Amino acid sequence: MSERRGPIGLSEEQAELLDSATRYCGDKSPVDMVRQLIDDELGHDPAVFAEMAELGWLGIAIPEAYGGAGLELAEVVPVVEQMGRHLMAGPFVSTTLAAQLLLAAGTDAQKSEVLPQLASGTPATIALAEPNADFDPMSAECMAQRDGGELVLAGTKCLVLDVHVARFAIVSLRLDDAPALVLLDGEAIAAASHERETIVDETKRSFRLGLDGVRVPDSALLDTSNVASALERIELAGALLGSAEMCGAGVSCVAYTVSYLNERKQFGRPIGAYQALKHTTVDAHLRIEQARSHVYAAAHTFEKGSDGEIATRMAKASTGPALAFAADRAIQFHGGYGFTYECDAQLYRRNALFGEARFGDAVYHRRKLADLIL
Amino acid sequence: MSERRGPIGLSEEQAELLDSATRYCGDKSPVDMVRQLIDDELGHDPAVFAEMAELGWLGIAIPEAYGGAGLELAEVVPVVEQMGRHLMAGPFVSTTLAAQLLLAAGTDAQKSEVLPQLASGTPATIALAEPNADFDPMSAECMAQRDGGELVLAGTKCLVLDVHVARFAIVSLRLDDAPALVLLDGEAIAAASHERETIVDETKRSFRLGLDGVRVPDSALLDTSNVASALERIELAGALLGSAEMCGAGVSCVAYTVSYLNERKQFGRPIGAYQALKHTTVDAHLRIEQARSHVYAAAHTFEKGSDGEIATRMAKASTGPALAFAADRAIQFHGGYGFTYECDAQLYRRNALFGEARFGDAVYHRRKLADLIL
Amino acid sequence: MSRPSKQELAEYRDEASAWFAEHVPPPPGFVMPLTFMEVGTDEQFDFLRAWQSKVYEAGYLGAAWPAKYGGGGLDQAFQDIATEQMRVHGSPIMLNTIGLSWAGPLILDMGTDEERARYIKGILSAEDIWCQGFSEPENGSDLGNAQTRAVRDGDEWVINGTKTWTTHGSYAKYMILLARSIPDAANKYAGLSFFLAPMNVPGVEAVPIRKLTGEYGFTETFFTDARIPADCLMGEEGQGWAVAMRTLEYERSARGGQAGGLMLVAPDHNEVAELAKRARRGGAPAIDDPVVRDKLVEFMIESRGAALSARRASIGPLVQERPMSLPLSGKLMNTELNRRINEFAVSLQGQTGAYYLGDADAVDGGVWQRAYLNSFSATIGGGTSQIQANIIGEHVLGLPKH
Amino acid sequence: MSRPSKQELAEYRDEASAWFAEHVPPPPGFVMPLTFMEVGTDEQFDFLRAWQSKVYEAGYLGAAWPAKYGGGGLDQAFQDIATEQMRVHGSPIMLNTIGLSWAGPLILDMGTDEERARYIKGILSAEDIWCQGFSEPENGSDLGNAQTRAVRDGDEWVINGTKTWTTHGSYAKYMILLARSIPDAANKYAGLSFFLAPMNVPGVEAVPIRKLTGEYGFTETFFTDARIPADCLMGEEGQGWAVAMRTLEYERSARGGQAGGLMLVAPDHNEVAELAKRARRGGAPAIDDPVVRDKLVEFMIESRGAALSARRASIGPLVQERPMSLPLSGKLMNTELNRRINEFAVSLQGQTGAYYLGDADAVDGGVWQRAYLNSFSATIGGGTSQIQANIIGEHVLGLPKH
Repeated sequence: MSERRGPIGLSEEQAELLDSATRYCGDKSPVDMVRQLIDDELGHDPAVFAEMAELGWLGIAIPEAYGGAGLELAEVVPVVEQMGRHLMAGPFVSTTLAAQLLLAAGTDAQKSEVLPQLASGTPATIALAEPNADFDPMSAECMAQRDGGELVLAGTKCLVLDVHVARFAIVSLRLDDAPALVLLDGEAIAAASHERETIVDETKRSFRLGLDGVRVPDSALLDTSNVASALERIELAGALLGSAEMCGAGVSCVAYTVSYLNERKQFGRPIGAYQALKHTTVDAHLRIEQARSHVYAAAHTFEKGSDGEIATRMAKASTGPALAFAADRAIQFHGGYGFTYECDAQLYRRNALFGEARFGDAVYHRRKLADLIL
Repeated sequence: MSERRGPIGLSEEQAELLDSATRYCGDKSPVDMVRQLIDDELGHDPAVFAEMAELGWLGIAIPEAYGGAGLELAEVVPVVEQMGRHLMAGPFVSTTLAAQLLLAAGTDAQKSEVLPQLASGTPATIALAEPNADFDPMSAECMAQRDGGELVLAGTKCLVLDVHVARFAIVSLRLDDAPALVLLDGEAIAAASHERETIVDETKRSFRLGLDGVRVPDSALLDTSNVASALERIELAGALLGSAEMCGAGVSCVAYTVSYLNERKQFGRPIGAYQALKHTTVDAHLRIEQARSHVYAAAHTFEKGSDGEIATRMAKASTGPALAFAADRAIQFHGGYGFTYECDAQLYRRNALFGEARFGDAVYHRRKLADLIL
Repeated sequence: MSRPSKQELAEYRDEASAWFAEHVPPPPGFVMPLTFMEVGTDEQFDFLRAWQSKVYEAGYLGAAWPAKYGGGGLDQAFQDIATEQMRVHGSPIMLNTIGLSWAGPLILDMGTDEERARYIKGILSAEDIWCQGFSEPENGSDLGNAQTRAVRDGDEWVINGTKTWTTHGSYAKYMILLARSIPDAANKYAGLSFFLAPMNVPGVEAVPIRKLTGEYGFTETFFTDARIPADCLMGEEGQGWAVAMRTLEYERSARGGQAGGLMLVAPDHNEVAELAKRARRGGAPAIDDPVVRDKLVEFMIESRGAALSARRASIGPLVQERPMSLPLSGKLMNTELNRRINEFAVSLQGQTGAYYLGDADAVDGGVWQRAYLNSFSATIGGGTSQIQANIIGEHVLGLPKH
Repeated sequence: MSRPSKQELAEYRDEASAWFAEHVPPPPGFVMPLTFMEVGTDEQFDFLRAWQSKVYEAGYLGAAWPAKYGGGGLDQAFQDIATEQMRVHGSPIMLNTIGLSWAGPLILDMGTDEERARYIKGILSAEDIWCQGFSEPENGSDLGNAQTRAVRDGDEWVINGTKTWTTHGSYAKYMILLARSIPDAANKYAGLSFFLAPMNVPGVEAVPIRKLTGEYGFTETFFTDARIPADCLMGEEGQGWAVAMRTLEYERSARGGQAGGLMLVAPDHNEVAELAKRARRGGAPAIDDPVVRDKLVEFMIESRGAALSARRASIGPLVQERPMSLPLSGKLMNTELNRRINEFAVSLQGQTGAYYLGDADAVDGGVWQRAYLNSFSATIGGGTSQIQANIIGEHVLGLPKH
């Protein structure tokens, strides 16, 4: 694991991954493909996901002992950023977060059994959210009850991404009146009820998961001693990867807008010559640039205790609004075309709406930050 | 008193006063005069103040029984708005607020003796603020102690406008462990220590008033039964007139900027042709227009209980930031000249800084409004 | 026509108030469009058409248009009161906006008696829906550059070209059409002519365009050798630009001969406050959060300011320096405010903001997300906000043209 | 010169860190300028001149300039480290900005050996203060339109005209001067020439201009038949525009031969947080107010983002698509942020915000009010924020020119 100094920096591994991800995601996710997959029930190309696994990307932040590369989330960030640039669909983030949650709170047996599978490309997901709940990851009200050597689950999780392809899912719930995490295998996932949700970002697949009556063995329980810290870590990991994705989308969104402002002519000149459009696009660009700096800094310091937490929350608090602004203006500046489904500006705006609602929005993170830094 | 219907409107008297104030203030307060008075110790032209009294403007909102015109503060608003347009100095607002405070809480004897003098142009002021205090008008910590038939005062008031010319001043303080108001006459004012304050708006004159050892007769005490409601009324009256002044300043500030944007040429065209300047100036204009609508609505409904309070707080919460924005951009858009003392943009910006700090700023009023309307 | 007395007006207000109080329909169970541009389903269209018809029959639409052609023949003050009462009583908008505010005033102003007799009543009753054919795919804001061709052939004009952003394109019976009839004119403006074009002729095809919301709601309109009668020409040939500009001016003057009636429902900040009571943040209703409260109040101040400004526009002494300021800026202010309020409404929803229209767990069924995306119809259509800012800068403030 | 080893650099960092830790002066009891444009009193000027001189003597300024002319003769990486350590240790700015960042690089780049020998060391030591004579009263942003005349007369140039916005005009020994020597040139740019002009000659008068803060700090510089030696001409006659543009480019490239050293102190958000602890709102410290906290954190995020971006600019792979983006946008971002933070700081003060510099009851003596007003020096001077946005739009994003 490379040593990280200072508030921002780039490891050699990060640089290499950035380079290969830049090429790979650009190749595999042209916007035609993005739109084709929107209409596809599965929502992503399993062959691409398998290739990403072959490239070793699913195991980047999994220790070598479990079949991974033994790097950190910092090295996952360039991959996710590039996926965001190309609005690339698939269970990559879900699987990565499931692996991180297992690492943080899984039993030795669970880690030994499951992590190598995740590292080699078995899709997985996490199920933390519930209807009517807010961002606090500790607010789960789903239940598990002991019944002999088994746990019987009850309640409904929502906004569970990619569970339609997941072979493992980690669910937050309450057991013995305390927060707990349970690992569902493929069979248990199949035993739950699935309902595809209608979400604003159509490139993603999200589900309501009805747990009532699902039974798992006691051994599915994760280590109960550090659920709170594991959940906080996952909130931050989710915020980091979500920021990386939105940051990538933001860079593309600005470039997409710039390209239109150069092509489209009105009153005899390209509309990008008008300062109302030019300066506002510069503003969007600068906000994305700042957010990028935060994202790289968060990646660089992620493992450094409260410094990492501060950097990560700042990244999420700056990235969501920056992408929202860039995409909002992208719609406006595309004029009549911007109002159509065909224009890609809406894809970016929907990405921002969805991303802002995951792992805490800007207001949520600013409140957390206030208590950390004021 | 004219009946007022609906949320916004204009009485005939308002229209007439608007008309004459527009002409009068324009005549008497050209910007050369404004700048000349900045360097004058007195800070205003007493002859002009006397003329305003002759025009009846000091008595507009004083009942006929006390020598006034028997109208409402609504009719004072057009006068103050026009004074704001021309950054016109003088104790007009101070005297008007002192009269309103006497009307709200003065004893019959005080009203009969003092109001006719104020209506005919004797300058007066109010002394509510104290160092380290915030906007709450009930937070006074100055003291009065009974001593025979007299009250002995102690403590320091600050941000007392125009007391250098005032013949009466109403002071908030505590007596018998409760909030109270005391009327100082010329002698008592002279007995207090005066220190001219350095304030950001150089067209105004403000003083720290040391009350230690000042003695007034018991009869100087205002009616103690409704100090709280009288102070709240004065906060709102001050907010209304402050909004009117800043709103007037805002209209002028935009016009001043527009004029420069038309004259000043760069790269072969008037700089107002550039959208970065044009659109932002439009934005400033629109914000002032909205604030104006709020000010007129507040004037129109001022006496209507909580509707009036809501309208007034909205007026103050919108006017301060609108003028601040217009003046901030005025400085910027005047370029190098905007950075000089000679450019009038700074006069407007200083007016906004001062006005925002009087009778509650936007954040303060929004908080009050939240409790009123949410 | 003598000016109506205060008493007459007061009585009319009472009558109108009573009528709207009784007849304004209850919420129909689907989203009510805030402008005619947001009509996206047949259900919405039929509902609004029926409502306009009912208002017209009751005499509260076109009250100041000549009685001879189907109007009420009253002073403009009466229509203003009727429009005010629509707003007060939460009336849905008047659907046939292009007819009521653009085509109708134009026909009354410069049409022949025959044209007036043919078109006006249908506009008021919503029997004849009108659409607008100014914008083209390549010339969104630059109307003067329109390339759709009109060629005279006997007693017909043959139209070829494409118009876009045609609101109600699939429903309209007529289009006000700007087309190029003199391609080699001295300048681009001099080659344009203006037509009151029937849509139900061969060669006119209105193809629905999918909106960014995922729904449909406006069309691209293709003209392929479409033949329309020669007398569809409005004004002289080659005067199309002047006629089009005149058409736009009705909108920009406080009393420009428009039929009146509610055309724009201001965003309802009270609904957002209600939403803040339902949405939860930090384990408590969002409305308890001081940051949310501060922002909500800010929006309520803006929203009320916009409403007050609409009223102030008619109080002469309070708008005397720049009388066109408020009429010309209403669109920009209201539509941008609407966009920002809807965006804020989504942001209040926390993780639930991730849902979209129709999801079982979406707050209010996801209408806020859609309303936000839909809000761009009004910040782009009918002159983008950027064009509006130019207009205000140049025509109200007197800043130099670009 | 071979690239320095990591170890060499690490050792240099430790040395520099130790030196600045020991020598950075304590707060002097007056406001420290954040940029050279904010120097308004002799007290500030003398303090900063002495500090620059000390830093230079210690070898931490001009470390990468040639040793032959007074520089350190080291690799640029060393100067970058020194500059970084200035920031880390809260060093005051380097005063002689025009010399260090504009005139010096230019002289090193295209001056003669004699010129280098004459000017460079005085720039580094702050012995010779430089000022800039590009802007004129009628041509603030439009430098190419400069009207100051230069007429060749024997072995002298005779200068007539007025330059404005001359920072350090009263202190400067030299001015980089853009003047028109060929009034009838083919275009306005071709008539300009560039001079390294002495200020201490008859006919040069620097008249202090009063700033909007009420203080003084820059001058209008009048040339009345001022005669300067012929060899003051930099480059060829008529190439003034190209030389001026080249001068500006040193600022816009990440490593453009500038002397280095801290030129801009980023606004200190921590001081604003401290202010929020002292200022009271609603009977409690402002920092307890959730609305204030939210806003403060927003500023801290922005402020940290700007600092991180400055670091990121030197990490190649993280800026590869648009390498000029961060270097070209630092000024705009930092100066606008500074303005907004100072404005916010004043707003925190409630009624006390009404005071100004020097009042006994003013929070922190009223420095925030002045800092806010002063902040415009940097959003206007050195290319307004609007011009900066044009530059970023055109040179970074590749948007079309106006």
